[in-house]
Amino acid sequence: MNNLTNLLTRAFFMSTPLVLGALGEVIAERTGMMVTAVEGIFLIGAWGGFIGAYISGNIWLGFLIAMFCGLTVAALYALTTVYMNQHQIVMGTAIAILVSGFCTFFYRVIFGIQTTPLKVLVLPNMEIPILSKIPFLGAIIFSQNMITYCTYILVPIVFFIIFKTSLGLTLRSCGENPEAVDAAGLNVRLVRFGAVLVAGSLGGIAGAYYSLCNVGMYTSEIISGRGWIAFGICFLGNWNPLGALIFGIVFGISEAIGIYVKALGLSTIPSELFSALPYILVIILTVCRKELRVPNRLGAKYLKEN
Amino acid sequence: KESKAEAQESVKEGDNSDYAGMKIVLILPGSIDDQSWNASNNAGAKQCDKELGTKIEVVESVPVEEFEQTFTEYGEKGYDLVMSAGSQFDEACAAVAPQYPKTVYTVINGTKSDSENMVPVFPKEYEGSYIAGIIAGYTTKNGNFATMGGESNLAMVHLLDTYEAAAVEVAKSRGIADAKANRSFLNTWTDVSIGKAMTSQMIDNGADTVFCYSNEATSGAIQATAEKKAKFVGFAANKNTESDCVVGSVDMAWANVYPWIIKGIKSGELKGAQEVGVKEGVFETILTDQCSDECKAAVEKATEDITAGKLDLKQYFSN
Amino acid sequence: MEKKILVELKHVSKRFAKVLANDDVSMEIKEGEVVALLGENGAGKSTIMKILYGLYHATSGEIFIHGEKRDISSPKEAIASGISMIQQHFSLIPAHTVTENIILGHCKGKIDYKAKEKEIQDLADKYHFAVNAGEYVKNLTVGAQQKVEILKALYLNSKILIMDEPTAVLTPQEAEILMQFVREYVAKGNSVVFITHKMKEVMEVSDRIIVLRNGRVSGTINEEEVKSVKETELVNMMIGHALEVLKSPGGEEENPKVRFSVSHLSIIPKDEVPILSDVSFEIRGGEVLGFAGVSGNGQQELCEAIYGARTINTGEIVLDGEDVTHLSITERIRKGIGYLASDRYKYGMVSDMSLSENLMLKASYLERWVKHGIIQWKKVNQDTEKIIADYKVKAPDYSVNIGSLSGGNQQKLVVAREVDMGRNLVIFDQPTRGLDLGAINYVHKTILKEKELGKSILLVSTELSEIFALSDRIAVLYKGRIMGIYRNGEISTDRIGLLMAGVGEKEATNG
Amino acid sequence: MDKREQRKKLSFTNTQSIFDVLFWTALAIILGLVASFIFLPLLGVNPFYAVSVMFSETFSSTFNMGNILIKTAPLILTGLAFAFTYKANLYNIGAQGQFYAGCICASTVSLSLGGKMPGFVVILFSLIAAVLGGAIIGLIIGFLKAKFNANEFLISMMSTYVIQYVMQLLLRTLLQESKHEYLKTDYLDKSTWLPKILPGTSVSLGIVFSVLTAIIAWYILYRTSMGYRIRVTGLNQDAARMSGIAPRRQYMIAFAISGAMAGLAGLVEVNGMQHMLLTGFDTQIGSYGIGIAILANANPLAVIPAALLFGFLQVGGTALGHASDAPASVIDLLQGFVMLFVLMSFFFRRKIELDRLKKKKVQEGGEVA
Ligand SMILES: Nc1ncnc2c1ncn2[C@@H]1O[C@H](COP(=O)(O)OP(=O)(O)OP(=O)(O)O)[C@@H](O)[C@H]1O
Ligand SMILES: Nc1ncnc2c1ncn2[C@@H]1O[C@H](COP(=O)(O)OP(=O)(O)OP(=O)(O)O)[C@@H](O)[C@H]1O
Ligand SMILES: [Mg+2]
Ligand SMILES: [Mg+2]
Repeated sequence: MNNLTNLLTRAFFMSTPLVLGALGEVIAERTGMMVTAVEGIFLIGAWGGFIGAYISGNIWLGFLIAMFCGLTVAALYALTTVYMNQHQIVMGTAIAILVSGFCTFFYRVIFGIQTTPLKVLVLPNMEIPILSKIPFLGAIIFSQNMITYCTYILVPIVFFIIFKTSLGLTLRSCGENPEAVDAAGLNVRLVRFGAVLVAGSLGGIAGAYYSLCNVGMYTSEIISGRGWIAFGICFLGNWNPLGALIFGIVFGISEAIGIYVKALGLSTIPSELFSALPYILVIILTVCRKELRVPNRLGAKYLKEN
Repeated sequence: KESKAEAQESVKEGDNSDYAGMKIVLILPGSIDDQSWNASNNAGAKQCDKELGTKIEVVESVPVEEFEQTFTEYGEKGYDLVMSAGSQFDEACAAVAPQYPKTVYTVINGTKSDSENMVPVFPKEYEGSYIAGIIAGYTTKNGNFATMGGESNLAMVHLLDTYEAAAVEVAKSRGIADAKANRSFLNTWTDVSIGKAMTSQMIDNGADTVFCYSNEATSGAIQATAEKKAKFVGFAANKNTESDCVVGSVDMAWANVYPWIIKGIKSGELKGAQEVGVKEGVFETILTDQCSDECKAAVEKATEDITAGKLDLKQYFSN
Repeated sequence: MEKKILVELKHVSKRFAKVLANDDVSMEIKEGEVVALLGENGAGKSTIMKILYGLYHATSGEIFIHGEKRDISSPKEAIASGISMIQQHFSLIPAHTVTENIILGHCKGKIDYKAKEKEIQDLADKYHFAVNAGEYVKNLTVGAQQKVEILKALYLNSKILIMDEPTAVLTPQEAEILMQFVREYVAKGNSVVFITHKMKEVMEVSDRIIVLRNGRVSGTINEEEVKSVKETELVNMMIGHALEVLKSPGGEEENPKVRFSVSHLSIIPKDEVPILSDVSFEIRGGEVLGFAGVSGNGQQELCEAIYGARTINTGEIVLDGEDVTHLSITERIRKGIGYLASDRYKYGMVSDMSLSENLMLKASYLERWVKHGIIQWKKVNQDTEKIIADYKVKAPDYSVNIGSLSGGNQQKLVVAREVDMGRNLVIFDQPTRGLDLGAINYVHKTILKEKELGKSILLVSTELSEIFALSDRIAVLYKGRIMGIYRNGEISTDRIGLLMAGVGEKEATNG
Repeated sequence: MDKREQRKKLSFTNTQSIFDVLFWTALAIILGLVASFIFLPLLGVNPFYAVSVMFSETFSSTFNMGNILIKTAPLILTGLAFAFTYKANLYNIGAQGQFYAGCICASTVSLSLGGKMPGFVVILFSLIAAVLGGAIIGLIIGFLKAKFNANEFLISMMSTYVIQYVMQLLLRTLLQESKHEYLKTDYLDKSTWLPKILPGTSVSLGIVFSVLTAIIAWYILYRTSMGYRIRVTGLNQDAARMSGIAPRRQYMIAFAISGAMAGLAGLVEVNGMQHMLLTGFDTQIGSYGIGIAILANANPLAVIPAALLFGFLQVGGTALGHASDAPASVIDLLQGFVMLFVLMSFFFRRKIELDRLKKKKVQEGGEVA
């Protein structure tokens, strides 16, 4: 029982940045923009978050800077894809390479060569008064950190915005038929640009989660593919914030189980299998989930000649 | 310690200009700020520069696919000594070295010496880890050890073997009859998150003393150990300052060995495959106050025994 | 009484990278009138209206609304000035509901869907539009979708409604309803700009006619003259010369050889009403069988079934004595069946490929231009050049992208290809939809020429005039059934109209 | 204006546009270099020195210039892998995984047959194995796309990670070197190494394979009916279906060919350069392939110079790292900036082209299209 609680606590803990990243991705993809720069955004978030927190000594300032960094990279991505009509997938690749070079380079510029790791104190967990006393669930869900709680709160908010407000209607319409949005007198490019910026901000925070909530340090391999998992979760969650939450937790659990089995040190099952588990899961789930409703113009350029 | 003294002597003698004229390069597979293997080798090079007045060029983050090219490049440029740190350089070195007989190739952690000019230096990591195991044995309360390695290569397996053997033996001698070690591999050297998650899982599974040998990922392991209020034994670098949960570290003090290598090569005394270990001063044990006197004594004794060749550590190897 | 001028366009020019779409166009829209905008494909009708609606920016020129100079930089300003536009290709979102489509961009904050839905339902009911406000647009027929577009304008209380070829996709009945709406709407003091290629509609509904040619205003017919103007005059303004007169078919002696036959063909999707049931007919060599009917009664499915693009439940298809029922599309192409699909952009061409590459489209598995898997481009290019010359396609050469041609010229090339592929049978599905008079003329000539070559020709059209002009025999399709097959000349337009509406018993075929 | 005149004009615009491409690409590359070198003083490296070192070191010896070709060889192939599917409007961003699959197959065959048969026979078998290995992975992705309409972008992305772990597993078990020390294979038998073709360098036959493949890929796409069908499907799959071309089959073919080329890159690296298989090598080769394909506008022949450029950047960047205190990350910075600016240059080039067209029309006066 205790072991299970620990495992699930870890699962929820690890699912937070995935959900956060996927939420941003949902918002952007609803407008037709795949934020393929997600790896780069996560990475620069982790980088900026750490540097901000280390230098200022204030972890929240770190998150703010991470958000700003993610936003900047997203702005670069949106500028080139939305306003300069470059291809989304291609641009994402270019940005991933650029950001990885940038972060490593400037980490050294800022800190020089260190022989012991620079660290910050990670964001402490915070038990929510009453709720954390609920048996089982209390320990798993209500004894996490602030960012995790914010993520939980963000899910219904994003859901509400997307499905119940005029802004959401505009967002969704941009992904379905941008010409119609244009004809209705709205600025498609601005909407897309804004949505990508939001995705970038959330992605930046998600990245910072790894450096500021998880390990309290920055390394160039800190993201290693997790941004893509968030990207996949957005697909699997059917471009729905609730779906993103559910699949984010599914992946948190799968990662936790993978770790659990690996930690048992069984030599009979190859541990590589568990390392590959999240990726295999994405493949299987994408193939199996037939009812996916892709935004009609996801990934397509919107060329407007006037 | 001996070599240090010698070095200082030679500085006094003022023949360091000789060393300054040597063209030496150190090739590292990872980033020099990885806080582990690469960092400590870089420190070795810096030590030489300071001690001997050499000007060692350090080339970092050389990807696997460029090993051969890089060795060739410095052979072509007529370097006197091409050093590289990591057994993964062995094969590439063997392929290139015979073509440039005037250049000496040294692979730290390597074992292969096919030609005259190949002088691999192999640190007997399993000796150092045995000592680390003793520290762990005195640290544990419940006799449950967690051991982790970056990937499962033979040297890694051997050093974990001796570590576990020492730890369990000591724990049993302290009356913890069911002492046991649990081992797993991270499959990554660099991913801090995985290091952290694995460690906390292993502590959840009952371990109270943790050992992790990988690069950046080690920091994740220490982090988790601190959070879960367990204890950590550092290896390959001095981890004591990183967190209070580190009870002691067995540092690989390349700073002691590098000058020795360079001097040996300069004088032509160093030939063929070299093995260095506790005796040569590669390992420096740094204990914190958390270690009991009993522990300190045991560590000292083991160090002496190994130096004297009284302990057969190979008996513990699982294969 | 002089009507008040609402909108004035003065000396508007619009230059795209490759064309001058509008050249010094001046026109006005008055209160309570229907202005018909006429012109060939590419004359610049859509462009000038898109400028007024703010979708395009004029290169030069001025726009006055209520006598005030306005800078309309986006539809937002146009909408604020009471202008709405229904575009040639609807701007609806199929995945959203009618309500969502209508309120897009015109609501704030939290949306109370229930209230909005009711508001829109009331609006629809007021105009007697049979549209369910909560329905998804993708489930609506084209006619209903257009009503949604109109509802958008009504919802915004627009004073000026621009309709770009609104009837191109409608059935005759739907078109009639639309005309009715236009009259009522204008009667309330609103104005409509009506873009169309159809003379009949122009005559029927407009108060004033403006004709564009090559981006310039080539003629204006004022209110007083509208009643008296002749079609030929308009045609002259549009294309600069009179149309050739076609030699209509009929009265020739009949080729006795049946080359193509379909028997008992049915397509019945599971748990749904049949799309086609028990369709049987035959076509002789050198004969045109015209299929009349309101679109959506199974015409496209029939064509696709014959072409092999749709699986059938029962039936047999025989070409020149050979059963082709179970052959793949490729094999049918090999047997000499050509198919001009009604949606050219979707099924008939690849916009980003050159003319010769588009000519190749259906021949990639044939030996005609391909040897051992290698395409003989030289030969294809030569053949393309020949088609460009023969069909008078307006294109510099074979290497330009087909997408850069005007609609009519695209259609010429696609028709040429299908005629070429279809050695034995050619299926024409709506071959002239959206084309201007000149292009229509060309397509009609081609069909008659092919008929003379002894091919069997199946022609589907929603334009009865086209059916009458070209067919030897006429079949009427209603809800997937053949209501009867008649010789051209044996049946009146009225009678066909009734059959198309499903009135009349199924008669003995093969008259 | 008669037709001949029109054609002349057309060919004029062609030379104009070739000039444009070269000009803008060169400008983008220079900007990329400037943008990345401008930061070097922060680490105490003189950027002018850096530029001079980068060029002088790279072109100082045939050996170093040979290195460019060595880098270029596999990059051409992964570039082609992306370009080929791009033509079918598909996105194979899993070339990395297919490359590893090729590596695994090539090394397995070479290890098990090496020394037992004449070298060229083994190389031939390895080549077939590598190509098949990559092709099968590609085919699976294409199949999932065709059969389940799965998002090929996501799946190919994920497949890379999976294959990477499979490779690690194999290197730990079945393929591990006979000493069983490290996660790598034994050295391949010398007879199975691709022969060196340029004296004084390590350039192997691999570059020849790559260039040939580029030519073949171009030929397939533009000269054969198979390639034609792939292109049609990419541009308009409904029209393809209506023309008897089954889009799903084209997906699978395109992905299989794409995978095969990435697999071949595996052979070129393993038998041509590395002579063994080990973990964690060439981890970015797939991403670079995408950059190269884009630089080349997905034209298989243009992939060759684009890959050369990347090869140069890598060798030059490495030389820079060796000769100065510039860290290795400067290479990524370089490549990232160059890609970014090249992509931006596409936009400006097009914009200026359009403006020029407009201006020309205005000059021609009243003539209406
Ligand atoms: N967005 C655009 N970019 C470039 N050229 C365009 C664009 N839209 C229209 N054109 C060109 O402008 C000219 C006028 O086009 P427009 O659509 O206004 O014609 P139209 O009169 O509406 O024709 P149709 O009756 O076929 O709808 C055409 O030659 C067309 O090629
Ligand atoms: N956004 C655009 N960019 C470039 N060219 C365009 C654009 N939109 C339309 N065109 C060009 O405009 C021409 C005609 O456009 P339009 O949409 O008016 O079709 P059309 O020729 O009138 O045919 P149809 O009446 O069947 O729609 C074509 O040559 C097309 O390539
Ligand atoms: Mg048009
Ligand atoms: Mg139009």
